[in-house]
Amino acid sequence: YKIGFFAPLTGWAAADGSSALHGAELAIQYINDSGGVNGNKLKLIYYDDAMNTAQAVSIAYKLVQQDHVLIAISGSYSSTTRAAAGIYQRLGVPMISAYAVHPQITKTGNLIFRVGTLATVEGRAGAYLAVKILGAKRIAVLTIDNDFGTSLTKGFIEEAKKLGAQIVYSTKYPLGETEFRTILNTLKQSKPDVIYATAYYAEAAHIVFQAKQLGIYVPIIGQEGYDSPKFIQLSEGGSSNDTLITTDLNRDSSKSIVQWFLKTYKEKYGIAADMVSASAFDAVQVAAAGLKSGTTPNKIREGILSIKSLKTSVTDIEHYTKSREVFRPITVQIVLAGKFHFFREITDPDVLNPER
Amino acid sequence: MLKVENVSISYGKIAAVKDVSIYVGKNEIVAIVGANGAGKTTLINTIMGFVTPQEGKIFVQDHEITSLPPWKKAAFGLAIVPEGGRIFRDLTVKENLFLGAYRIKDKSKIDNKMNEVFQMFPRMRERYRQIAGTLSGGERQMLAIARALMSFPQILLIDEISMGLMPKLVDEVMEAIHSLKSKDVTVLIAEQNTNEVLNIADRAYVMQNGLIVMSGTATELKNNSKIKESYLGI
Amino acid sequence: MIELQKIMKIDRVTKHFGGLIAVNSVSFEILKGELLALIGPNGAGKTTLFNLITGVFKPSIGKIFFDGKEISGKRTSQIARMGIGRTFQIVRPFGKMTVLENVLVPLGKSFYTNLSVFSHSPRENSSISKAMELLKDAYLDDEFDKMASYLPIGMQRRLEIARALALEPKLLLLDEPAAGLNEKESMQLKEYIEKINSNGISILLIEHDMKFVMNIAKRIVVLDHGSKIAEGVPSEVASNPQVIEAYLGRKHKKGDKNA
Amino acid sequence: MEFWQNSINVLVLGSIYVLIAVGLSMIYGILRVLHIAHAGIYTLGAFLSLSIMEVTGNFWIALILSAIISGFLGALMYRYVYKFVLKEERIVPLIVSVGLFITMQDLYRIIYGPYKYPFSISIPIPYIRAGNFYISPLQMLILIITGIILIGLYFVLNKTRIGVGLKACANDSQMAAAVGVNTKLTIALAFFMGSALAAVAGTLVGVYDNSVYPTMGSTVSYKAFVVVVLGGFGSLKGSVIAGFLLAAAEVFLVAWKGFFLPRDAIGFLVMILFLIFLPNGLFGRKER
Amino acid sequence: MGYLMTLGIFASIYTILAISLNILTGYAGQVSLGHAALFGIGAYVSAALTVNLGFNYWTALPLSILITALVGALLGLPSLRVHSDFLVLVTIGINFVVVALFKYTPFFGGPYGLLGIPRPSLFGESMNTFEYFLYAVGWATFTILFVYWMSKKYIRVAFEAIKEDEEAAEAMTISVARFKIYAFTISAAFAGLAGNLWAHYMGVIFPGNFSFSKSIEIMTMIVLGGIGTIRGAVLGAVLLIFLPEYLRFVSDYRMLIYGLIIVFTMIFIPSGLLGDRSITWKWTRIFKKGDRVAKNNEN
Ligand SMILES: Nc1ncnc2c1ncn2[C@@H]1O[C@H](COP(=O)(O)OP(=O)(O)OP(=O)(O)O)[C@@H](O)[C@H]1O
Ligand SMILES: Nc1ncnc2c1ncn2[C@@H]1O[C@H](COP(=O)(O)OP(=O)(O)OP(=O)(O)O)[C@@H](O)[C@H]1O
Ligand SMILES: [Mg+2]
Ligand SMILES: [Mg+2]
Repeated sequence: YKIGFFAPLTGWAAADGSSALHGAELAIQYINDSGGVNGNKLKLIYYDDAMNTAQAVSIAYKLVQQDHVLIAISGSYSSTTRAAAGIYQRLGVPMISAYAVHPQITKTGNLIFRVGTLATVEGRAGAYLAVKILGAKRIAVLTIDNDFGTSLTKGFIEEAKKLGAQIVYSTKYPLGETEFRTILNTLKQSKPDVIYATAYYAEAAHIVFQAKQLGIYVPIIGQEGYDSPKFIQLSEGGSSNDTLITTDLNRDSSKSIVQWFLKTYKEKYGIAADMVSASAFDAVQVAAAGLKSGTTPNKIREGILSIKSLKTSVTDIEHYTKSREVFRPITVQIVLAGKFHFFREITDPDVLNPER
Repeated sequence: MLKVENVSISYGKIAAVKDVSIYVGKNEIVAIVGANGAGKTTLINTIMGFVTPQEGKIFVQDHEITSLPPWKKAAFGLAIVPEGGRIFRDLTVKENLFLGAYRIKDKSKIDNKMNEVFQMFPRMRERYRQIAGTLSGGERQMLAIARALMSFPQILLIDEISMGLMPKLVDEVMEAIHSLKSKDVTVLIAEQNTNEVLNIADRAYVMQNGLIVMSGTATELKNNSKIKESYLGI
Repeated sequence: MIELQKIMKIDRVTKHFGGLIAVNSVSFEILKGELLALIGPNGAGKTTLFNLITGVFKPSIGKIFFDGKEISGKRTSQIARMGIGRTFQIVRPFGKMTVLENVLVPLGKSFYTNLSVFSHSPRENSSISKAMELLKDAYLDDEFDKMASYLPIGMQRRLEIARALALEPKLLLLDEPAAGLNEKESMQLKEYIEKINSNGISILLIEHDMKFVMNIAKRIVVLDHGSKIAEGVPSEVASNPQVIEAYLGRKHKKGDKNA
Repeated sequence: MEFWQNSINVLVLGSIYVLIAVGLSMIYGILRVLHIAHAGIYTLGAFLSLSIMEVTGNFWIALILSAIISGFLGALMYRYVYKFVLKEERIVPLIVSVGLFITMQDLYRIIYGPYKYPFSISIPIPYIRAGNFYISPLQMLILIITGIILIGLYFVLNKTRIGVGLKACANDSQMAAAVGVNTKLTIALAFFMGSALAAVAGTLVGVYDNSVYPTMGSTVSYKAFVVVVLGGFGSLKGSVIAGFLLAAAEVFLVAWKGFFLPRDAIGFLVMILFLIFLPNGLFGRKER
Repeated sequence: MGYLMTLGIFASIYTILAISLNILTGYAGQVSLGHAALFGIGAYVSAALTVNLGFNYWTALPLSILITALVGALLGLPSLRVHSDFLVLVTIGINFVVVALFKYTPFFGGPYGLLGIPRPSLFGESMNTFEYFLYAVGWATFTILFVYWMSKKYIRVAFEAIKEDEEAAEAMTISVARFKIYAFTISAAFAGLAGNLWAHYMGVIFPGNFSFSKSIEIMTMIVLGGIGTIRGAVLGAVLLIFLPEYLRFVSDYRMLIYGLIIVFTMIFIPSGLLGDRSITWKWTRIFKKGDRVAKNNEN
């Protein structure tokens, strides 16, 4: 069975693209080693989209019409994923987005699925953590100015206000920013109880380090964007300690697949696995679950929709909702002594419901 | 002092200078005259090293310098007053003059020379700090000459010096060039203003279509009416 | 009473560059059909005056009238369209165009102000033959398909004049057209300019070649340090002690005999 | 307090801009090439320092060695690439430069992988803190190194003949050669110095941000041009002032809550407005 | 088939873009590294009109071209004061500011971009990929013909004149300001058309689609193909669309080789593959005689 895959393997987004590719490759290996899907081995066909929507679209045609893949997986960001999704839907091939967060992706059509948690859901979980668990009253919010940050912040602010907290400071900053001292300086004046900062690991490392440098010691809440060992490596002098993040990957999980994944990944690629690679791994697992019930688009689709507590996934996948989003508990991890550790699990179904 | 042997230069398919041989003796002033496009500038530029000849050789006192880069030629005492008052436009008059003396290390020598040059062109002292690109046409010519003199040249290559200079200055400059003889400077001067230049030159070559068609002492050329008629258009 | 018609009137025009007064309250007039020469030492302000007339610079003080209308403050292209053609002291033909194309540029004069630039082609036969005619007058017809920047300087000068003439100007400003030409070529140029002038085009000419000027000019205006120091017929000017002192130099005392 | 803290940020950010831009300005001044690949050298400098540091364990050796190697590579880039296209239309060297930059960035990715490497050092500079105001050791390091380099550069350019030679080459390299300037060497030297400065900047940024990665030069490639252009054509003095001005505009407009554009766009907006009023930059002489 | 047609559509769109930049840079000499901004304005205007305001595609098409042209005229204003490399930087700046505006304006979808942009419909049915391919090729052909026709008229002469020497052009009655604005406006109109075609093919647009690197890509197309010529712009566009796709077989070295190809082409054929002075162009002309351009270059 051929599975198509695209991700940015060159250009500024190459780091995430490579992680995604590695995760997907590992899943293929895992599945084939344990006998494949209904006895059929899987084959991954991948192309580099260079974070260019035009290339993502032409790849979609290539994968479907020349390579005849049965299902495609996006290891790319939102813009490319969304642009390609339209083509897959049009050509009648199911597509799974590994970690792109744009809320519209799954709305493209009935063949488009997502593995990562919907950003607004994760934002709500963050608010739940801040207000219900940590008891914050005054919250400062930093938003990275793309769809990821914007969606998270939207979910967060709605939920936080609903739970009775006050947003005392809110600002946007551009992707790739390294200089937060000015923003943090201003933020400090507003005396927040916690900071909710949407970021990827590179920006996150700067934020936590520069905050400590400026003498800001309130808890910082992050999300899956932080979920990379690189975050801890890049934030100097242990400044990442005590950071809380809401994510899908529980490294302390007792599930055997999780430990196998973390160990094999490290062995094979010489670098620790991150959230992106875990998502891509799971996307392949979801695809395999779909293929189990058949190879026509409709059969695959039904297969995915009928998933119940997927055992072979690294993150917890309970089931798919009718809008083709995952329903799963969200784990809160905390950085302690330079390592991510389990802190709490959020299971409140109202917070987690993607259909809300 | 300066010897050019069988030099040919072409730009792509156009032959600008064809098999030209000339020599300039020590402390001599030699003129190259000829119509527009005869190849005078090309020849001068080749001697200075702006253009590399396809054929032929160039010597300074028995050293072959044919295809040395200009800065090495400058070390042999060559200096140029280029066509059209080509000065460093974005630099000040002062910077231009100091660049003329780029190879001179002795500060007092530079200062003395500077004074000498100012005597010749008082305007340059007045405009010491002006950006050279905003000088008037004639002022640029003055600066170009002054800059060349600043380098204490042994062989001075001059291209079309009278262009754009007022009559009074043409006379003065010609006199100044003449007086270089006594200061141990050898001069090769390309010029359209035949009358003026033949007054100060010792010898002259006549160029036409890239060839040397005639040569002789300045007096000979001045008095030979046939030559004047057919080549110099006087 | 017959009033001599003036094509241009320059009225107390002054131009400063920072602290430097390049042109200092200069006034003079050019008559219709006249060939007036403007001379003066290097840096006297002659080229600056051209730039003031053509609108490249704006006068700091003073006014310039052309054909009865004030032109100071107008854009260069407007002034050119009103009928003033010019050449540049340092030649600037359109170097990457051919000689012919250079002359075709001004022939589009009447199209450049409206949308007919989109409908008229420079390749129309009438334009080409007109251009070739102008080139012929300038003895450039043999070179029509050469790149302008490859021409020797004398030809570039004539090309600039031909290009300016294609505007059908009433007044032509020539900035040192004879510089860098040998005597044969200057004679040729002189004929060319005289022919232009005899067609009724007024000419204002800057030139340092005294033989050339004295031969061709009907009247001369002399500038020095930005101010007008003399004005008159050639012989008058050439014997003016101030002009000799500042400009001609003593040797040229005999020059006035030539004139 | 906030103002003073932000002022320190301006100085540090400005120092980095200045280091990159001064080198670029030198190269730009002399060849008038929009040398985008300068940012490739900047990244190279950071990677080299990182690698050398891994081997030797000494930051200073890494810094200096990486500057020298990058300098040589810059000079080679002139000798084997730019030299061939300088006579062409101005846009051609620019495209060549873009091609070089793409190639370099991808080469780093192939060699080092796409991930960010941490680059942390310990330096014996005390942490300066007074109440809420602080200067970190790294900030101090950047300020000191920039200071030393600028003073050194001022000396080289104003007290030696190299400076005059550079100016002359920038203006008319043929005439410069005619007055005796070894133009080949001078241009190579400009590339060497400019590239070495870029490498120093890359290293310092790598350390300051604690990350080195293949595309770290992307923003820099055009930011540096903003500084060079604001400063005026190839004017080093202009570049220095413009570097700090740009940093100030960015920092203070970001600090001002009402401003709605991101930092990069602010820099450009400032530049556009500035150029409309001063079309030749701060110390630019009109190009003719 | 869909794959090749998609590439064909992109090539057509980029042909239009490259030709439009060629008008501005190749003809009028105004080097712009912010062309993607105009491309983006065309795309965003058309997308916003159809998605947010419910306009029909056929109304949005002329409107998007018109509005882009007007914005182009406006963005041309700085070129009246700012020259050469300063202008290049201003155009880069404009690119950044325009992209930031898309990103920070909710009406344009902010970072989410605009989605659900409809394909144009023909006889009540929205175009399929093949029909859109023909549609895009049709527009590209129109652009080529229109600009070819324009290049034979006086407007081209005026552009060449201001490109070579603004002061001399003014002395020839050519108002530099007017023709610079013309160049920006015409160029922007075609860039707007390209943007429109792009938006309605992709169905989704994001601010990042129109970043500075896209401007560089367009510029690379015309310089690589041969600046100042229509054939060069077309070749450059087609080449740079197909090249990265055909380089996929080298997988990891794709961008490296792409970069090297650009560098070496420019070193060995600096006037572009089909530029007037390039060897490659002369080869193609070797059997044709009497061409004035070719003759000139031998001189
Ligand atoms: N860069 C060039 N490319 C092509 N041809 C050139 C170039 N420079 C000069 N030529 C040609 O070479 C020939 C000689 O030119 P050169 O400038 O040496 O003559 P000249 O005697 O100095 O003339 P002038 O009196 O105009 O200064 C001319 O036919 C000219 O057109
Ligand atoms: N932009 C400027 N800035 C400063 N000074 C200037 C500028 N333009 C011209 N000048 C000065 O103004 C004076 C007049 O210059 P102009 O070019 O008009 O002289 P000119 O009479 O044409 O001289 P020439 O015969 O040498 O060409 C000169 O001293 C010149 O240096
Ligand atoms: Mg000459
Ligand atoms: Mg003058």
